[in-house]
Amino acid sequence: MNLSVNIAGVTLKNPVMSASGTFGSGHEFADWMDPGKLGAIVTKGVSAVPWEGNATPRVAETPSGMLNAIGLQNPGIDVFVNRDLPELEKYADTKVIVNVCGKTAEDYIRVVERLSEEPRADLLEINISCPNVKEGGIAFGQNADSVYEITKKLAEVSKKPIIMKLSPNVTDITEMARAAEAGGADAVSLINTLTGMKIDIERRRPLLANMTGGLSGPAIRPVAVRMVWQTVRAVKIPVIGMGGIASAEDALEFLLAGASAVAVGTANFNDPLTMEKVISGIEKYMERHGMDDVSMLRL
Amino acid sequence: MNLSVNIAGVTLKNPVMSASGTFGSGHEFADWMDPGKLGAIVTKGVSAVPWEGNATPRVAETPSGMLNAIGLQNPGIDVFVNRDLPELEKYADTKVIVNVCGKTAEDYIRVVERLSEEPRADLLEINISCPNVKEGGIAFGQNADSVYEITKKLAEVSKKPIIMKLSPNVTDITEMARAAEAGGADAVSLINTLTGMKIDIERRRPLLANMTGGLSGPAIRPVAVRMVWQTVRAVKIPVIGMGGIASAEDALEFLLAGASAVAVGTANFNDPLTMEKVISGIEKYMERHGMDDVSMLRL
Amino acid sequence: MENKRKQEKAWVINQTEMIPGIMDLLIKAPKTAAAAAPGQFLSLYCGDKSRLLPRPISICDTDKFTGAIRLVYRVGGAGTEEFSKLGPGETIRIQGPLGNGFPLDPGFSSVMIVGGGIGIPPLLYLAKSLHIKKTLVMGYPSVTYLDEELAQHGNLYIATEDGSRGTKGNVINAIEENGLTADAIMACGPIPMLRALKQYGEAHNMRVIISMEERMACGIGACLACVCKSTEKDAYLNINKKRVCLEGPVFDAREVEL
Amino acid sequence: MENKRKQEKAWVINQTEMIPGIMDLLIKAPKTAAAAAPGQFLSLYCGDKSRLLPRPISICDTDKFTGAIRLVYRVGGAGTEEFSKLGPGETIRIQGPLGNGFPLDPGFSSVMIVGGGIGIPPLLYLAKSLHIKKTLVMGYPSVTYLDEELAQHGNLYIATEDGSRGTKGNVINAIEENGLTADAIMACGPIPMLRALKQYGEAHNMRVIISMEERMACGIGACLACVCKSTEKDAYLNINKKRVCLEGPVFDAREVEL
Ligand SMILES: Cc1cc2nc3c(=O)[nH]c(=O)nc-3n(C[C@H](O)[C@H](O)[C@H](O)COP(=O)(O)OP(=O)(O)OC[C@H]3O[C@@H](n4cnc5c(N)ncnc54)[C@H](O)[C@@H]3O)c2cc1C
Ligand SMILES: Cc1cc2nc3c(=O)[nH]c(=O)nc-3n(C[C@H](O)[C@H](O)[C@H](O)COP(=O)(O)OP(=O)(O)OC[C@H]3O[C@@H](n4cnc5c(N)ncnc54)[C@H](O)[C@@H]3O)c2cc1C
Ligand SMILES: Cc1cc2nc3c(=O)[nH]c(=O)nc-3n(C[C@H](O)[C@H](O)[C@H](O)COP(=O)(O)O)c2cc1C
Ligand SMILES: Cc1cc2nc3c(=O)[nH]c(=O)nc-3n(C[C@H](O)[C@H](O)[C@H](O)COP(=O)(O)O)c2cc1C
Ligand code: FES
Ligand code: FES
Repeated sequence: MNLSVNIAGVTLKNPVMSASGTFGSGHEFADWMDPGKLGAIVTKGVSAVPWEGNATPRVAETPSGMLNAIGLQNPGIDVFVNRDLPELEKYADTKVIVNVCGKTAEDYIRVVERLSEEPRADLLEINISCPNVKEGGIAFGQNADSVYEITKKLAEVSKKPIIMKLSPNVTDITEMARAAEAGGADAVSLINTLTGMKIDIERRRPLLANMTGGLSGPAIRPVAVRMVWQTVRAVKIPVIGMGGIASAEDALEFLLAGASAVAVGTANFNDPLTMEKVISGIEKYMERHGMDDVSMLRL
Repeated sequence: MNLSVNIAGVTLKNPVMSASGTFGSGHEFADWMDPGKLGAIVTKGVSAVPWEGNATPRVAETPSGMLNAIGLQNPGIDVFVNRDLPELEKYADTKVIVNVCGKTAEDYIRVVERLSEEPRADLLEINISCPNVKEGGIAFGQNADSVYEITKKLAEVSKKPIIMKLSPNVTDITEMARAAEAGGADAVSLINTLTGMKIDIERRRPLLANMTGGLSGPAIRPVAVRMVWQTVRAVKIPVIGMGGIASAEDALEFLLAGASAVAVGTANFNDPLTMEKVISGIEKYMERHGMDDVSMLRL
Repeated sequence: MENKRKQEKAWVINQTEMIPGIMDLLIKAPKTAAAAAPGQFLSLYCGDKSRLLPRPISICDTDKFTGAIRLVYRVGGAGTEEFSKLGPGETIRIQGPLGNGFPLDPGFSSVMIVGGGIGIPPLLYLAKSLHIKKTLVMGYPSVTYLDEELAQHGNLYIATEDGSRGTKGNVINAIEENGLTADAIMACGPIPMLRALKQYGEAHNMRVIISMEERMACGIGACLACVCKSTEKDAYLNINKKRVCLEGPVFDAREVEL
Repeated sequence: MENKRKQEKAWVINQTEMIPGIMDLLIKAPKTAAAAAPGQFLSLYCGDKSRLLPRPISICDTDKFTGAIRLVYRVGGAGTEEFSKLGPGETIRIQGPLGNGFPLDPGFSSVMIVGGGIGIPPLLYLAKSLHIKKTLVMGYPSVTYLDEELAQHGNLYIATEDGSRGTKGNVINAIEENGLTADAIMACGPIPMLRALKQYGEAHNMRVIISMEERMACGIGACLACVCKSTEKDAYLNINKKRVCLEGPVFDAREVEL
């Protein structure tokens, strides 16, 4: 049975990857599951310089979901390249997708240029959709022109294929996806989190220090499946689907919708074995439906 | 203790109402709860002529939520005015908000003009945010200019205060709210459903006959609270909040965020007594916090 | 307001697996039991908060004296899976009885009660309650269930798809093979079976009364999720649709399009 | 990969309400128990699918021989409410032990173990495991709990806010009233208490080791939800923050900003 998929010339042995920001720099989960089983490890967003992130509380639970406002805390590209990336050498069979964040186009460019020289970075995922930082982030991702502009700049400097990570907080996701494609993106990934808020009614203030946060988890899956379905039908580049995947059945919704690969985020917090179960569950489903190639899933 | 609120000159004895489309024309639930306890009954969307709605399946369950694609089936304004509206006479103490839908501006105008003559219609809620009909509906609600245009036209002909019901499927909800306000809306209500999709992986096709549907229920509450919070701070007209309210605690999140009133939809399907519990729970909370007027809730 | 109906917190008296994947659940819910009639259904609510919608399950039997209701259901998805774990003394939230059941004074004197698959359970209650001449025809994929109890209320004919018991084939095959006749048919089962029975009834000039299924959200007529197509404009809805939960689930087959 | 750690399905041995709102839960989880140390915590997962995030609960005691773990927790929100309903024989999904506990060979010879409110439970396990001179100081709003057991492991001083037992006031009042001294303080409780103890330690030249709390999502260092401010740049995170779940929950008070 062939589970392997090709994203922009890079072959993943299976279509399952971690969602950025939920899997640290790849090794934190290693005691609890085998990162080497994944098609790709997607690392936490990394920026040109270390970022402090937001004040706490940074997370809140919501019905079948959660809000986070981590604010892209990260040790900066130097530490990431010198320490975290080499750590991933041991999963030789698993591709590495580095998630990149920035406040300005120059920030992104710096990080992309730096990662272009790193053999262990197979693909770059550009986060233009984080709702939790004041500058940059989502600001780039909510307007087709700026999606196009930033994509174009990065595509020009990047020696690695780039995946533009799209925000669901838009009127028309296909417009953003087309802008990314036109700008030269090799793939798009979606969805990042939906902007949400929870109010602590006893303390009479927003529960998150940052006031708003990003909603993730099974709660948002129907929105994610819809956007992936639409995007697959709007662009020719591969679409990586995510948002609320907690089981093989959930992942299959995205693959049937036409996603080339899927990422699992919030569900890892509930059960670190989720991604392993997703991989084996996809296999079993394909077996049961007499499919010998994962590409046959697509409707 | 004063629970009454004023929406565009109309006084509701308490801030709790049914969400349109989840409460029929007001009397279907009467065996199971007392509609007369509500601040307002909001009726199912009604159009100029009878609408067939979509094919079935029209609903699907999702984690802490549901998708619906009813497609605004309704018996048309004639039957509504002659049969359903008089039925509501018996809840003399409870205001009636009639939800209006249409495919063209003329459709809306016809219904609004007709309802303008009906004493039992206290307020009109204009649904420009239904994701489940091909024409009209959400098409009016996802662009600030068309929100402004349709609002203006309806405000001109309506003798009743109008509430524009906004779609969450937009990049910036405040832009839509401001457009409604500029167009002459007396209030805005939000959120309608988020467009979503579920795929039946065994039958290998979208579960809903309509393919996509509207996501409602607790799953979307964080998005709704966030949008209400933002909208309250962007416009001067009252904001009616809804989306995933299933308890007094949930309703309080919206009231603290600044909503003038709240509506309960999907939760009625799980427990018809939800709205009664919400009303008494708000009272208890106010008591516990030493508040004697519901307006004190707002942060 | 007086006389309001309420969801009931029902107590599980007992639950067993009848045949693989089909559960036999006995609950105590006196108010609901008192009002129940054959063909009506209950909304069952999940304990798990991630599952909001009710599961409509037909009433398989009631004991008005003890206030017990029997439900027989297939474990398919997450909700029925949850229910299948309930043991004696545990509780389940229910709402009902809902919908319109079968006519018990139907104005004809003999009836064929026809069931297929998981449509069979409500027919036990019907067979028990209908005091005219009854012939029972039940179709199963293979393993039979409820058949012994059904046989106590009339001559029972069985069809199995794999031929392991009774007529090999479907209920129509069984009716024809055994040359069964009656004034009318009352049926519950999959749409293809209902469609075949409707045609059979038209061909043989028999009245056909069927119980329908559709996905529901409110179960009480308020949301318009559960409509089926009707041949005539519905008096209430003012279009050619009927609500399975309120006008149904039992319809005269002539009323609805299958 | 070998030697992977796994979530464990723990069996409830027993559960009682110690004092109103505070539960005493005994579970059997041999693998987790075997690895546990005082100050570490478990992630407890809800059965209800609408609640995804783990509830971090400190290990109050373990019996390595029987594989039992004792957890004492306050019923606050929906998750702990769910746990409080668990009876003998039922199961709960857990992950742990997590984080770094208290130093058991701390390099000083006397310690004041100070707890406040719901911070007290882990200190029982600590008091049991720490074999140096111990003085115990526990602060409660009013009703005491675990005090009899704690008293078996050292002199116990109690403070209650309402003065119903011991010193009226907080733990600092109790320390001062009783003129207690030690080389160091180990503490768990609300931030204001920890802050006061940190100052007290600085003033009296005592080392202060504290256990922190923060909202978590992964519990294993991957999501960066649970950070606290650190006085120095953390070697791993490369900023002035530390993860409560991984570098903590136990910190030298000098390391963190309170
Ligand atoms: C009037 C009526 C009477 C019924 N009586 C019985 C009965 O006596 N015994 C029995 O085994 N089954 C009966 N069914 C079918 C039963 O309702 C479904 O099998 C059940 O709801 C599936 O729930 P789940 O949690 O297992 O599946 P899930 O897939 O988890 O359900 C998800 C959602 O879809 C709905 N759904 C899924 N399948 C169906 C279906 N076939 N019909 C309606 N809704 C569905 C569920 O109610 C729920 O809202 C009846 C259906 C109707 C409409
Ligand atoms: C390291 C550590 C050890 C702890 N040990 C204990 C203990 O031994 N006994 C005890 O009673 N409590 C302890 N707590 C607090 C305990 O985690 C919370 O009371 C509990 O998570 C609340 O869950 P809930 O379902 O009742 O509340 P909900 O409000 O439903 O919880 C919603 C979410 O917020 C989180 N949350 C809510 N309150 C807290 C809190 N105070 N700290 C961290 N997360 C919170 C929950 O984990 C959950 O993810 C500890 C916390 C930490 C961080
Ligand atoms: C705690 C947390 C941190 C996240 N950090 C990032 C990030 O650094 N970069 C990014 O592109 N997305 C980030 N995301 C978004 C996820 O990668 C993913 O798009 C989203 O959570 C939806 O998937 P899920 O529902 O499976 O979690 C984060 C999500 C969570 C919950
Ligand atoms: C079955 C169903 C039908 C609905 N029909 C309408 C409608 O006719 N008009 C309208 O404005 N909104 C309609 N809505 C949207 C609700 O009024 C409400 O905005 C939304 O469901 C969010 O609230 P909730 O999460 O409490 O359900 C409908 C929602 C549901 C679930
Ligand atoms: S289920 Fe709501 S109308 Fe039938
Ligand atoms: S909870 Fe995720 S890093 Fe601590």
